[in-house]
Amino acid sequence: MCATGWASELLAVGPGRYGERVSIATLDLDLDLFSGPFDLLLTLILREEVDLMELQLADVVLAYLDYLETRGDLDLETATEFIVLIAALLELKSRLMLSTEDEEELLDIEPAQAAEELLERMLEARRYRAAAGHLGELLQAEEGVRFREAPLPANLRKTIAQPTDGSQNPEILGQALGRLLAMPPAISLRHIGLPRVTVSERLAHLRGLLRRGRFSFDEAVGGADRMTVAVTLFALLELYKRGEATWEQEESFGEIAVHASAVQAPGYPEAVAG
Amino acid sequence: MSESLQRTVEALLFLASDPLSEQELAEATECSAAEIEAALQALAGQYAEGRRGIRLRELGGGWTLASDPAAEDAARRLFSRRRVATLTPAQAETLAIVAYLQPISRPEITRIRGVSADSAAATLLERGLIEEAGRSQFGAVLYRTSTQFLKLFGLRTLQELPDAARWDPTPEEQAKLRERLLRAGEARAGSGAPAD
Amino acid sequence: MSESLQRTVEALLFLASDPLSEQELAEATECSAAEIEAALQALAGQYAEGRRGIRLRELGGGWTLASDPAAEDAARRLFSRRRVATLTPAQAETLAIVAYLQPISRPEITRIRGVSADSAAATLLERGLIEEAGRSQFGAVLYRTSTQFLKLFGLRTLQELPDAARWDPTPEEQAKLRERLLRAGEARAGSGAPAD
Repeated sequence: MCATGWASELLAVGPGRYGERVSIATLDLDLDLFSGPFDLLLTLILREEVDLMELQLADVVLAYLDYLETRGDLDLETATEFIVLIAALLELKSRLMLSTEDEEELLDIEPAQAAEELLERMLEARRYRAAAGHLGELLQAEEGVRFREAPLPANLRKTIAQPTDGSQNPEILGQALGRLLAMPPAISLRHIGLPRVTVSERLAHLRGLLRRGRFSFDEAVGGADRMTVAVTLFALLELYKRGEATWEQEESFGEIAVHASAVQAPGYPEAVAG
Repeated sequence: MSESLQRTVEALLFLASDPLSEQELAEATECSAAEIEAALQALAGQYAEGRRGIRLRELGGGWTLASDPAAEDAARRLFSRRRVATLTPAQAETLAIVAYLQPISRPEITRIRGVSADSAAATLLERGLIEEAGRSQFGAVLYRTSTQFLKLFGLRTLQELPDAARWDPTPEEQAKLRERLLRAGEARAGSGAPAD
Repeated sequence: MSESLQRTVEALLFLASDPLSEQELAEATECSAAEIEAALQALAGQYAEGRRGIRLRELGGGWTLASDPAAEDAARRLFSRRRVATLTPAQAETLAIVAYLQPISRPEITRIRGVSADSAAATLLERGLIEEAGRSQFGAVLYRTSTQFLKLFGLRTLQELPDAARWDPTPEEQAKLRERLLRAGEARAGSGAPAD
C-alpha cells in the first residue's frame, strides 16, 4: 500500500449524495481491502460523505457473500471476521439512530469531541493495518530462507550440565500463584445504560397517587424515560385487572384520567391509547 | 589460533537453532568480544553471497546460519512443506500491533482493531511469532514478539521497524478528515428517516 | 551449473536433521546420480578436515553435516548456560499451578490461567520439572512435579513450598485455593475486556 496517498485518494472521491439510499453496489467497494469496522467505516464516511444511516448493511452482507462465492474457497476465519465486522457496524448504526431521538440522554459528549475520538481510533486502526502491510513485505522478502531445526547430537546432549540443585527460588512460585488469585476488576455496564424500574415500584407509585384521588397518566410519568413510561403502563393495566383503577380518555392522544374503580369488579374502560 | 576460533564459532552457529549473540559466543569460547567480532567478520567473508548454499545472517539480536533462498525449490520437494504459511490479514494486523506496542494485552489489541483478535493471537502464539510477557495489573496476559519473529521477518532488532507514524496521513489530510467526519455527523442529526 | 547444484546440495544437507541418501538428493534437485556424486565430491573438498567448523560425513548410507568435535567444549558451555535460563512468566505460572494443586490436568491449568498452557507445559515436561501422573476421570492426562523439581528448588518435600497466603491479594476470601484459582481464571477468560 502507498504510504501517504491513501487519504487523499479517498478524499478525492465524488460529491455527496444525501437523501439517497446508498447501496454497496454504488459504492463499488473492494471488500478484500477491509480488515476491521474502523477501516470500513473510515472509507464509508470519506467516500461520498456516506451517512452510515443511509447505507444498507444487508447489501454489504449480500455483496460479501457474492464475493466469497466468486473466490471459491470459504475461508472460515475471514468469514467470521466479516460477521463480527458487520455486527460492529450494526451496533454503531443503531447508536447513531438512537442518538437523534434521545440526544440529551445518550450524547453526553460533544459531537466535535465524538468525531475527534472516532477519528483517532480510525487512524490508529489504519496505522497498524499499514504496518501489517509492511510486515507482509518483509516476510515476502525472506521467502525461501530456511533455518536448521535439528536436535542437538546425542553425545553433546548427554554431557550438558544440569542446573545445580537449589538454584531456583521457590518464592517465584508463590508470587505467580498470588497473581493468579487476583480477581479481574468487574466490567462496567454503564454504557448499556438500562434504567432499572420494576412493575412493583410503579404499582406502589400509582397506588400512592390513587389514594390522593384522580390524576392524569402524564402526571404519573412526568419527565420519565420511555422504559419507565412502559412499565408504568403495565402497572396501570395490572391495577385495572385487579379492579383497583380505571381511566377515561376524551379523545385520541388526549389526556388519560385515572381514578379508583367505582366497583371492585372488572369492566371495560372507554379507551386505551397513548 | 584465530582460524580455530572461527571454526568453533561456525560449529556453534551450526548447532544452535536460535541466533547467538556476540556475548554468548564470547562466553562459550572464552574469548574477547573483539576476537569474536573478528571471527564473525572472517566467517562472513567465507559465507559471502553466491558462494555457498548457506548464509550467515545477523538476525534477532544475534548471528545465525540460514539456507540460500536459491535452494528453496529443492527444499520444498525434499521436505514437502512450506517454510512459513502466509499470514491472514487479521494475523498480520495483530502481529503489527504487538510488534509496535508490546507488551500489550489481548483486550487492548481488540480495542485497536475494533474486532476480536483472539483467534489470530492464538495462531501467532502457536507459530511462535508472539509469546507471553507477564500480566497487566488487571491480570490480562501481555504479549510480545519473539526471537522467531525477528528471524523469520529478517530483522536484527525491533528498532529496524520503521516508525509507524510514517503511515499516518499528513496534518492537512487529517484536518480534512476531521472536517468530513463532523459534517457527516451534522448531516446525520439533520437528516430524515434511516434506511434499514 | 555444477556450482549451483553444489550450493543446493549444501543447503539441503544443512536443513536436514538426518542423513540424506544420494537418491533423495537427486530427486529433490532433479539431477542425475552422477551429477549429485560430483557435487558431493566437490563439497567434500571444501569441507576437508581442519578447514571448517562443520564437517561433511557419510553416515548410514547417506550424507550429513555435523559440527567439528573440536568445538565440543565450547558447545557444552553454551548449552549448559542456556539450560539454567530462568523460567518465563508462563512457565512459572504453570509450574506454580502444578506444584500447589497437583495432580492437575492441562485443561484445568488452562482454565486457571485463562490462556493455553500447552507450550509452557511441554517445556516443563521436557526439562523434567513436571511429569505425568495418570489420568483424570475424564481421561485427561494429570501432571505432578518431579523429584528433579524438588532438587532444583531446594525443597525436601512439597510441604516446604512457601505459603501462598503471603502473596494472596485478597486473604479475606474463604474458599479453597483450587476453587478460588478457578474462579479468578474464569473471570479473566470470561470478562475478556477490562480496559487495560
